[in-house]
Amino acid sequence: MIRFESRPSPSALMGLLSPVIALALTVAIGGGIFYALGKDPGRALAVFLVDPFDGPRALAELALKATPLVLCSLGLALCFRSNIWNIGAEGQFLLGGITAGGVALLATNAGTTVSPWAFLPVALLAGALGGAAWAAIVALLRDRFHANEILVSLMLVYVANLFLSWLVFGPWKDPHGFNFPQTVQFAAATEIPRLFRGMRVNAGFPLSLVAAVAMWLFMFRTYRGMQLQVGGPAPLAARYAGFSSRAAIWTTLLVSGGLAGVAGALEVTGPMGQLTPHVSMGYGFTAIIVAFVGRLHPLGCILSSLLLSTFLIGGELAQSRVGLPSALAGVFQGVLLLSLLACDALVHWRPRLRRSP
Amino acid sequence: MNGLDLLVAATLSAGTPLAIAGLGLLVNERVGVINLGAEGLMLVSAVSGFAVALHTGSEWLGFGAGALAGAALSLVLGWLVIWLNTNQYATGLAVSLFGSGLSAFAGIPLVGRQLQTGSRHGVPLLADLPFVGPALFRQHPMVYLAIALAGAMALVYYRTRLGLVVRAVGESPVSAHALGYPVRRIRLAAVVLGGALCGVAGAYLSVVYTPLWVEGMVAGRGWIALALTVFATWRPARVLLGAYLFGGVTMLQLHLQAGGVQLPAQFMAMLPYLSTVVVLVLISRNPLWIRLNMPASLGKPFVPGA
Amino acid sequence: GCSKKEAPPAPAAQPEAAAPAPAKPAPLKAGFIYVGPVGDAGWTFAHDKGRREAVEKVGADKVTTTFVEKVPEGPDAERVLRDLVAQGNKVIFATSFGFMDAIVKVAKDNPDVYFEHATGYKTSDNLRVYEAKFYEGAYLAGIVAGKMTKTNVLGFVGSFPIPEVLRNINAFTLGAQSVNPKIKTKVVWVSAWFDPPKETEAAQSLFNGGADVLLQNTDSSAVLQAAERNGKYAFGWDSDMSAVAPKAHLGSCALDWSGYYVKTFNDVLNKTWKPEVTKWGVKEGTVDLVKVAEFAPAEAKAKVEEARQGLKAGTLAVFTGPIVDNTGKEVLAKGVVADEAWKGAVNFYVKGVEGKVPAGK
Amino acid sequence: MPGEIHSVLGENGAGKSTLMKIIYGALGPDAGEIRFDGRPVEIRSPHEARALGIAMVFQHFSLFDTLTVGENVWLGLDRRTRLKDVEAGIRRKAAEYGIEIEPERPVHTLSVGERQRVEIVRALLTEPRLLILDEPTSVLTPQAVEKLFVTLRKLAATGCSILYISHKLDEIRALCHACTVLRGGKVAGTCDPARETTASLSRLMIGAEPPKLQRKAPVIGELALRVRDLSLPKVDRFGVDLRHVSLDVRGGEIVGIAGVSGNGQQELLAALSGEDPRADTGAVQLFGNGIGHMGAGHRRRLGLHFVPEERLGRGAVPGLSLAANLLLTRHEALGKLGWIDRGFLRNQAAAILDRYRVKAAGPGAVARSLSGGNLQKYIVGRELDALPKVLIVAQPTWGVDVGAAAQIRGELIALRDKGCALLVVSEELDELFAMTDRLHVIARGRLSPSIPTEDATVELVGEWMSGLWPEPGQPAQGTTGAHR
Ligand SMILES: Nc1ncnc2c1ncn2[C@@H]1O[C@H](COP(=O)(O)OP(=O)(O)OP(=O)(O)O)[C@@H](O)[C@H]1O
Ligand SMILES: Nc1ncnc2c1ncn2[C@@H]1O[C@H](COP(=O)(O)OP(=O)(O)OP(=O)(O)O)[C@@H](O)[C@H]1O
Ligand SMILES: [Mg+2]
Ligand SMILES: [Mg+2]
Repeated sequence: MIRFESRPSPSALMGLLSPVIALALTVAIGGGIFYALGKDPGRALAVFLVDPFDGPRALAELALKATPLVLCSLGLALCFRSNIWNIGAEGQFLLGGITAGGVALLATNAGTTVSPWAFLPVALLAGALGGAAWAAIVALLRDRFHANEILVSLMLVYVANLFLSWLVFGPWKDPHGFNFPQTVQFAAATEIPRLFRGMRVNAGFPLSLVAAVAMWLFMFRTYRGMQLQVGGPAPLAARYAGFSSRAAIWTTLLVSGGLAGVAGALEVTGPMGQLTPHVSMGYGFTAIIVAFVGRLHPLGCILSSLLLSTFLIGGELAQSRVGLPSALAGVFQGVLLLSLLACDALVHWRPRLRRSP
Repeated sequence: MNGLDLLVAATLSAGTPLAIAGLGLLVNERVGVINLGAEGLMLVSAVSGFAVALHTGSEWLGFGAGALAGAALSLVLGWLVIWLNTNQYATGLAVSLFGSGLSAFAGIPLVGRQLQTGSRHGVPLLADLPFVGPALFRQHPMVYLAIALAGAMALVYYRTRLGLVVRAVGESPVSAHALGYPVRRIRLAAVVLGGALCGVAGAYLSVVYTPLWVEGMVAGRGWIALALTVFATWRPARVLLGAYLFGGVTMLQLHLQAGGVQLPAQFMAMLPYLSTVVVLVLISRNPLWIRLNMPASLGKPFVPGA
Repeated sequence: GCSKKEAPPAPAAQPEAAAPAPAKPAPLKAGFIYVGPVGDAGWTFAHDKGRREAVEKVGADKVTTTFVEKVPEGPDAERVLRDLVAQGNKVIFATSFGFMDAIVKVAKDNPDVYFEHATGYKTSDNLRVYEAKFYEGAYLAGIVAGKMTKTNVLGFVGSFPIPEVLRNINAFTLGAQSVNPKIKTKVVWVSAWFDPPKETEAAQSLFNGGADVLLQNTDSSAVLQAAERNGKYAFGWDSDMSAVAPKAHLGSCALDWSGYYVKTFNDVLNKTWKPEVTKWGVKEGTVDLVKVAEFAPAEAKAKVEEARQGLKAGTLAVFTGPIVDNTGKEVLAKGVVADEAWKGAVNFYVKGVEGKVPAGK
Repeated sequence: MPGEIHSVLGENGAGKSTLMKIIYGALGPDAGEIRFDGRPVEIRSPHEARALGIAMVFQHFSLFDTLTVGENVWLGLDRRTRLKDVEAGIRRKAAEYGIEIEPERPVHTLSVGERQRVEIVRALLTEPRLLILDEPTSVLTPQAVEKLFVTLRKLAATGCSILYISHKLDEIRALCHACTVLRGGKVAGTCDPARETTASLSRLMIGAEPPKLQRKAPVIGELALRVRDLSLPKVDRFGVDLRHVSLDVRGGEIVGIAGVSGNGQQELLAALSGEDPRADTGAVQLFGNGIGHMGAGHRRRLGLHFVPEERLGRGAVPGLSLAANLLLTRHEALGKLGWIDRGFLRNQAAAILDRYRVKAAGPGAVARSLSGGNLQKYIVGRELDALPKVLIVAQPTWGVDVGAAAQIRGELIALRDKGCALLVVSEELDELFAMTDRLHVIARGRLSPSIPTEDATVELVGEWMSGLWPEPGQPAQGTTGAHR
């Protein structure tokens, strides 16, 4: 039987190798499943893992899909490192979308003709404020009343969803939209500038990369970032050092709420161009997996966002190209994530064969 | 309000799946394992329970199948987080994704199939009492079992040595290990047991409550159950109360709508979530109390000898 | 019997099928995007059934189809649509309202592909919309309900208060009132298209409130199940749900899209496709009340048949004046038949429906 | 040997605790065998150890904070008893050995010393044939140590063998029959402690005698830290209310606070360090400025540093590197906007490791990887290196080997001679007598007046520890009464 022994220090080699092993494992399991279902395993796997990278347009779509994941997961990584269990990034994302959408709506109704580059900061600021405000409720209740942030942030996701629904079914409804639940199309001036002609990827993607680098610097190169990460694992040490736990609650929640809000703003004023009841595809929840698969490291978050986007897109392609039901795509994604997590254990543990006594 | 008895009855039955799942998750969290896979777990159990109930015609076998499915999936989760020390949050979410996909796939032939719905239930004699009869005593036996379960768990946790050991493992696995308790085996057992309870809840949804199988039918109840354990500060009786509060407000807002109260439907639908937060705020005033009830090792890996 | 044991068919997965027939032209490739899972037993299920039957009717040698299920109504839809175009589909169906803006954008960029959008309202040279007159089914259901109710209170489980759903509520009530003037209707909104446990709870609250026959605008059979358990009545929606609840099932307002899909395939194959707005109902066989319960009184069945024939012949229109809303205001003058604009703007309950439309005004 | 009290000696990190854990089955050996009663045994778990009659009191407590004392003890017993019987048993044992303990109290409300008692009683209740005690006395009062020794001797007389680990060589000489010295995980020698002197023992252990403390007469400077009539209600239900505490510390002197743990030391230290900023502004003054309301970081910027008794988790973050742990209290490596100069930080940490002879893999080693004594040296070094104007130290040598203890004391005195004001809170009277210039005693949240250390005797301080000191105005008995 195989026994796992603790490594004296985390293995750098395994840190790089474990995703590869996980991929191999998934390919083996996934290929088996596809074969059992009578699909060509080679083709099916290629659709999942290769087709999403096939061509500039595919890459642009990948980047577009990864953008909100990168932004949400960055904030979550900071929260989780500080022991603040914000699992409501989804709600903060929605609120960012709502506020940015509201501003875009105002601009549209006012007949704005400014350049999209001029509107971009306005949209981002609105989104950041919206997301941060939603997270501030969590921070306030946690700080003033010690209400558990897991529960509050989760419940606020449902509330945000219903609030959005109310807006688009009610006061913000397009008056000429035959009563359907959506706002008017925003003016062209409010659209996030695109990077390349004919492709949807927009300024949000480079922005999210910049945010990741900034977060990395903040976490590991600044005193403030270091302070936040002490309160989680060692609250007494934080008190001893004089780091305020209240400041940590507020900072992490506002930062992660703001980032999720920016992601929402980019989505609404980017590829959507209007508000509908369907602003998020669950980015806020997916970002939790992204953050952990990225080992709570900002640069890891970029890689894992791209990875998760690959699966999500691959899942759709697998339906239309090889006729795989979407349910199986979910199974496949689950298997890949689980093996990825399991193989990460190799970073800290060394497998060794043991003779049974 | 007229129909109060019926509202109470509806609350009890709406709260029951939440209560059972919440109690299961409480069993997990008491030993320090947080199971974010609850939603997927419940879906897999719902589909297995429905399939078995469909083929055997016995809802109890359906519950059994649900429990087995829940236990099996949580065994995977438990092995990963307890032996390989994978991150609990990420692993749970991955299990949830896997479970949703698996249940949807396995359930394809079950869509639109129909269960032989059992006769109406009731406690003999008591069911015929005025008001309390319809309010309390005409429920599916599982409703009463859920209440009994909460009582039994409270007894075990706070009155027996077994409960003490389990609480100790959740409180400080390192100390428990130093005293010679097989920490990982206890954790795994609790994870599997909790998963089985979530499984029963899932099966209850598809076999008794709704009763049908459609993809994604748990519709977020796994998440609500997770929130309930926090709400309940990890105490069984409070899980029950939280489940009834949530179910009750849900039913109340629907009853109010049926009674013609005029508020945007979305605001009515927010009520269960908002009221849960409000009650949480009210009971969270004393941080010490929460700290004392929260299993200190929750979400943290334990490595023996490290 | 809605169950389907075979794995979801996907003829597109066999491109080689086209190769060995050099004489015949390659079959038309058609793509579908669905908002829900094909296993939802409701909306998406009905579309998928229509797709399969249409392929059968037109012939698998003439048309092959591909579908993508559970496509979120948002930016993802655009990517999926473009991918379907890239794979050579010549006609693409998007079966939910929320795909509207994605399909408008993709249609603009791909003038050589035909696009079909269900329940939308934007058209262009290569984009057209199709819709079903659901409310005609609701009206027929109302007739049965009006005859079956003992409490004279009907219930409706609504998803969201949009005109389509409001029309259904009103048509259901009008249908019932046509045979039973004392009818009142209670409405409960669940703020979801698909949440079986919550639909169950909503149904329960309506029963508790005195209703004994329910109709719903949500996508699962949960309401029927709740009726079965409570010993009350309800209808199936979107597809034939008679098997789900034999004792409670009064009939199903079933949608049959196959007719429309056959028409489109033929339009494209015969090059007669032109942009238009299609709203089919009982007359065209897209909407019907099917499987009316055996135990329903003969009188009710006769009334339903009479109304059905009227709808088919065009002598009956559901929304014909005088129509009075539940505040007593006349919203459609006597003798006037509602036009599409009127129907698109429905934002009230007719007399007999309790409460107020929960719009956010 | 049955009835033998055998001591295991060794400097910090020699492997004493590790060896004991192997004997108790809490860790598995890589090689070698254990013989018990002459038979080779394989002890795979503490359950098996207890079945053999082995009990252990851990150096790092294995207690459950939210459970009561009774429940904690119950968990350590294998016999099927009821909680009520266990609680009765605790009372009986406690009375028998003179240990104060309340079975109903939750452990999180106990002081460190009280927790140690729980561990001891838990071990005693198993009626062991071999009792392992890993540094049990480091947090006990002299009187309690005496009582414990009586207990242990009584226990030994009944035939129970005892393995006793301590860094207090006097204790070992007074108590133990035999002694094994470990160095670097290997047995470096055995001896009969009764025939050795403290000096010869320490030579065996670290290869040298600890240097004698060099003390010059103090050069008293200006008033640095002043506490005026500080009263604070307790936070925890089982905490202690501070009542009318007054205290002055001047530059160039070391003031000690003696007392049995759990008499308000933790509360006083928290109020002085700023971890508990509830005090009135004027109740705590630094060079004449009220600081009672300030947080710890603020006070530190004004020159007040603090070494807490818990190293891991309070004085240092277990998972962070030694270099990063500097940032808890030191800001020299910070640039504009809080930018961290990592190279500077590493050098700074390396310098401290070097200067205070801390055994560690380097500045990048995580705090958790250091043995307790070495971490203590690092933390003390970190604070000394900051050249504070006022330094408050709690239990400076708790669990530190003789060599290191001497080094730390020497450094503290050197700091005093540079003009720093020092306040040392310790439960070890010897240490206080050796280091301080003046002494206070704390008892039940009240602080005695101070006396010059040279006038203090063990008897007097012992008497004051029970709260019986002359109130100001009354003539102080037995002393010159000179308190500033
Ligand atoms: N560090 C590790 N990582 C992963 N697996 C391990 C590790 N250590 C041991 N195992 C596996 O776990 C199994 C049980 O280990 P061990 O013998 O420590 O169990 P135990 O004594 O029951 O411990 P516990 O008290 O924690 O339950 C072993 O068979 C081994 O394969
Ligand atoms: N056999 C061994 N193999 C490897 N490392 C060991 C071994 N024994 C001890 N160590 C290491 O030596 C260090 C000190 O161990 P231990 O806690 O037993 O010291 P100690 O003698 O009790 O010191 P202190 O007096 O500070 O308590 C630890 O870091 C431990 O990991
Ligand atoms: Mg030790
Ligand atoms: Mg030690």
